[in-house]
Amino acid sequence: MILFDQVSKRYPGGNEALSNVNFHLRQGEMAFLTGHSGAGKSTLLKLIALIERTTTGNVIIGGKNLHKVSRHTLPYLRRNMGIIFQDYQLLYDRTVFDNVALPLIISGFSSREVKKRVHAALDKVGLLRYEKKYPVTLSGGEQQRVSIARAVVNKPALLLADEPTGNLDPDLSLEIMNLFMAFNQVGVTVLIATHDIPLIKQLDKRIVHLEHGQLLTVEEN
Amino acid sequence: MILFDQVSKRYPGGNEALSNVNFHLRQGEMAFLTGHSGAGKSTLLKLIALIERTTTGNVIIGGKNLHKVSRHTLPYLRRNMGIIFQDYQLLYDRTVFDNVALPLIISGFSSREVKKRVHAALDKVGLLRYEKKYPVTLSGGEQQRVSIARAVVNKPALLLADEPTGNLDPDLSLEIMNLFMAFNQVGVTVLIATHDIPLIKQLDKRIVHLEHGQLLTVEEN
Amino acid sequence: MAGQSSGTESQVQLRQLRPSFSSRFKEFFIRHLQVFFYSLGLLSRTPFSTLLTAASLGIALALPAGLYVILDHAKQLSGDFDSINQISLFMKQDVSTQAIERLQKKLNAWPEIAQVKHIDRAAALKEFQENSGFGDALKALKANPLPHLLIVYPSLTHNEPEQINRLLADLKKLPEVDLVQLDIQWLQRLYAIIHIAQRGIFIIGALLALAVLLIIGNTIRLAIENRRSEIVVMKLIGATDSFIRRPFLYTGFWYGLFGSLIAILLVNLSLLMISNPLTHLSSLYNNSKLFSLGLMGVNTSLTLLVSGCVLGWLGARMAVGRHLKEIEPK
Amino acid sequence: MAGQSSGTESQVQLRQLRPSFSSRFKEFFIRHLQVFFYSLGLLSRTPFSTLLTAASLGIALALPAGLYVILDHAKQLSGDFDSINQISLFMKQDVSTQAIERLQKKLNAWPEIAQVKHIDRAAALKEFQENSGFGDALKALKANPLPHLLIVYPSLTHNEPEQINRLLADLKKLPEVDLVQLDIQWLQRLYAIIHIAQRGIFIIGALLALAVLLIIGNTIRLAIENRRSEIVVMKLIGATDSFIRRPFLYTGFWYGLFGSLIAILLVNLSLLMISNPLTHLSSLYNNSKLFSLGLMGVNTSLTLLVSGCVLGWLGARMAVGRHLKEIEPK
Ligand SMILES: Nc1ncnc2c1ncn2[C@@H]1O[C@H](COP(=O)(O)OP(=O)(O)OP(=O)(O)O)[C@@H](O)[C@H]1O
Ligand SMILES: Nc1ncnc2c1ncn2[C@@H]1O[C@H](COP(=O)(O)OP(=O)(O)OP(=O)(O)O)[C@@H](O)[C@H]1O
Ligand SMILES: [Mg+2]
Ligand SMILES: [Mg+2]
Repeated sequence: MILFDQVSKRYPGGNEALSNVNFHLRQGEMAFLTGHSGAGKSTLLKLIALIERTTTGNVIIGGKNLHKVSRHTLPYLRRNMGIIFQDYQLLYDRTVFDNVALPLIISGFSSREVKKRVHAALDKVGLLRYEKKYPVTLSGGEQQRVSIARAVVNKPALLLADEPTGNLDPDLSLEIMNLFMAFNQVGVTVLIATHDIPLIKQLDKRIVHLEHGQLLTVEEN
Repeated sequence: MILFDQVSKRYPGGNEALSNVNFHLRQGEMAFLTGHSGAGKSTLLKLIALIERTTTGNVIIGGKNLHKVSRHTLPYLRRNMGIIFQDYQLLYDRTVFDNVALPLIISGFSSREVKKRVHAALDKVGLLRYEKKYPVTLSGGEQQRVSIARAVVNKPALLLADEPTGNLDPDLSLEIMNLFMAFNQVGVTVLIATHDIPLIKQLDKRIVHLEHGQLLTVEEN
Repeated sequence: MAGQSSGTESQVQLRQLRPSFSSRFKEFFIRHLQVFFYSLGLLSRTPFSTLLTAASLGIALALPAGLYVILDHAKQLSGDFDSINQISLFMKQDVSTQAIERLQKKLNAWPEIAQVKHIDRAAALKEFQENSGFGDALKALKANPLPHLLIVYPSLTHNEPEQINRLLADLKKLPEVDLVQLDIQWLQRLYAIIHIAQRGIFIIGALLALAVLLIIGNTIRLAIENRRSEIVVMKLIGATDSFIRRPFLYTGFWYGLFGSLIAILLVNLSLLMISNPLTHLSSLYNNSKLFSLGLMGVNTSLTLLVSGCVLGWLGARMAVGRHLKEIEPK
Repeated sequence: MAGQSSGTESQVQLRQLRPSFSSRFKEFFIRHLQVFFYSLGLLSRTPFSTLLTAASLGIALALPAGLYVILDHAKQLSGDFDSINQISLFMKQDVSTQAIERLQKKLNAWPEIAQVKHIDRAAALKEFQENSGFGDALKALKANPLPHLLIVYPSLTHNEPEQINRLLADLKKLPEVDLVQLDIQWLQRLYAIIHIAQRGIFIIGALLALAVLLIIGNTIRLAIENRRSEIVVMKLIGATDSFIRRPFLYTGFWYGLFGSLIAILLVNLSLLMISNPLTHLSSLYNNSKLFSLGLMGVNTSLTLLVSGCVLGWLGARMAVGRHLKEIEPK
């Protein structure tokens, strides 16, 4: 599903954020991405979501070389991905419901379908009672869960998460991880960047470790 | 230094975020604030920083009842506090140096003094080499550390931190906590909201636990 | 449709989430209607700033519209003004009254001439005595020294300076005519003034049209800048450019609409404010309707409304087009 | 100063971090200078949008400035125009040439009168014969039926309609005068037109002054909206309102400055564009300088620059004042 072939990424500033990364995540697989602050985890995820482009090497998603994706088809590709960002990326002038509904509205779902799915997604992250509130009136962890709900509402084929439990307490973190595992159970490919080593040690999944932009260990379970 | 006297906070939406909280943090003391997502940790810190006002009860900081602080004197009070926000609150159109220098410039320090202090603060969080970069070109954890540097650059009497290690790896988290402890050693009062229970268990400091807006246990060490 | 497949299948494939044509068609109008009212709702949430923007547009639109109203009226008016042009034909002393009446008929048939008036010698002396200011002095005259006079009014389609000059030449060739006179200077001055006014109005009009585009473009640009993070988020979750663009275009439309409504209000208020002195001026020309402008006509108002909306939409289109590509998630 | 205490003391107390007066004074100019150039730097980072905003301001400023230039010139011109007002005094037939010359001297001393011209009976007949169009006809006259004529030019300080009327009454009382004549209608028409023009210019000027304030206020408002998060951060770390306000005020100032520079450019270009037809018009009045406007004077340009900057600063002040209180950290 995700194939990194000798990928390097150098930012205009001069940093080599990723150097010669080779890595394959099969369809339906789930993996954790770890590494120190600034190791290149977010950069790796951004390459998959086409927020950044590689400097050298190829990224191939579902058989599609991302070099060949044009500006015009990019939106349709992104609709296949549920992305949870390190900084949430919510719209602060829309309600929680509207935020979560956005990916469905963009894809042209009917209002009835939108309502049903948004409620289901909010229920999964435990925020159904907040659907009419605005993001600013939520706590940090609650906002993080809204962004999780938005990422999964569309039932994407690929789920990318950058530090999805950074602002959650240990109990809730486990709950959210279980949610991701449940998605993985029904065939969704999942890749999660995280610092929460104790938590993922329990979960018996593959761990990809980055250090200064280089893929050091690929622990297979 | 910080005295909460029967403090309740109800947001316009109707939520009682804090109910009848009584709590005293002596000058030079250091404490951790824990609790589930939405427990009211950020709310408590916001009351101290006068970002929100209490619904009932009094908050007294350094002998000053915050009810009596006018719009006009508020800025001067805030200059005594170093605040680290859950969402960093950096200025994205200024360099790292300029971001960290801001509290000093506001207080009218001379350029030479500003430069000296900013370099010292950036050095403490390990980001000296990034001083000329813009925050968007930093990783999540690096941005978090910039906000920490900004909070301590002014050598404030009171340090408030909301989830300061949410995006940091375990090693770096410990390092930052040690930095806070070093500040505490020289007399700075420190209050930190965090989810990282394993980390703070090691640190042998007072832990304040919130549950649904109520102060449940105050573990003294 | 794609995307509605149930979550129970064991393998989820990458899908081309491009909706089918029929469903797109079905949802098309609903979506547009939603955005139509959504953008109105956004504006109404900040009524003060919406009003500010619409007012600046209104002023910018009001000025060319007001100028147009006045210019339009001036065109009709020029007909009345041109009747000031009259050519006096002084007959030779020995031409008989019958010959003059024949000549009058003949001239009346010329296409260049609207009307010919005959002033009898005796009547002319009387008029001259009354109007020249030499009244008493001329009463002393024994014989009538005045010739017969034909006053020729050129037709409205032939009152350009060169046409008048040609007519004058033709009239001079008539055997019965002793002298042809026209206050050509007055005509030249009038045309020079009209020329200046036209150029001035052209300059002001061009400047103001530019101002409207600038103001709308600028407003939309700042609105986009303001919603930069929203655009980034939209792009991140897979919105197409046209989807993102739509609310901005409707916002431009609404600004244009409100702006032109304010412009109509301003123009009519201004017209009311100058109607009093205009009536006074008209009465000095013994024609109370001569300069009266009235209010803006329905057609002009509609034109203004439509062009306001189109300009708003265009300004938004330009601003969005320029900026949408620049704003990319990082 | 406070805040510079070393970190080695064992107890850190809450401080009143209000800097001392002397250090504030010392830093005051440096800070202002820094913000002055900082705000310019901010604008120069987005040259295109800065230009757009400055251009809309420029247009809005150019129109009243251009009107002012024309109006100012028209005031000087009205002197020339008023010389069109001339009063003809027809003497009684039996008044001697000496008596008329005495009268001429007497009238010349009146403050209401600028100049008195004597037209001799014989010269008058000749002029009449040449200009009246009745030339040949009048050659038949045996005796000169015309009286002596004095032409009175009212002084520029006495050419209001009521003053002219009073002068006419006085002139009629003179024993030597047979008849007094003035084309009072022309005067009335002129004043009616001037009245309308004044009202029109007042309306346009008021609208445009409003437009300038609206555009600047709006631009600054959107700029503030755009930098909402910056303001929040500033407030969070203890910046005073005046500190936060300063860069916005300087931004307003820069916009005003650039806007008025563009306005000066536009006005001068427009003046050049209408200078040709104006010269043509002037030549029709046998006075090539009569209507020539030239370029904008140094004084007018400076006034425009200063008022642009002040308006920019004011618009920013209003917008910031309104919005700074609303934007609070949450
Ligand atoms: N847009 C950019 N321009 C220049 N350098 C960048 C940019 N984005 C990231 N970097 C640099 O690339 C390196 C890797 O960044 P990345 O965000 O991938 O780290 P990360 O592993 O996600 O760290 P964290 O855990 O702190 O989020 C960092 O050193 C960062 O400073
Ligand atoms: N501005 C607001 N308006 C209304 N409700 C609010 C507002 N801010 C917070 N709340 C509510 O108050 C409760 C406490 O919020 P708070 O941010 O203090 O939680 P927290 O302990 O910091 O949680 P987290 O660990 O997720 O950051 C939450 O239920 C939240 O929804
Ligand atoms: Mg990251
Ligand atoms: Mg919080």
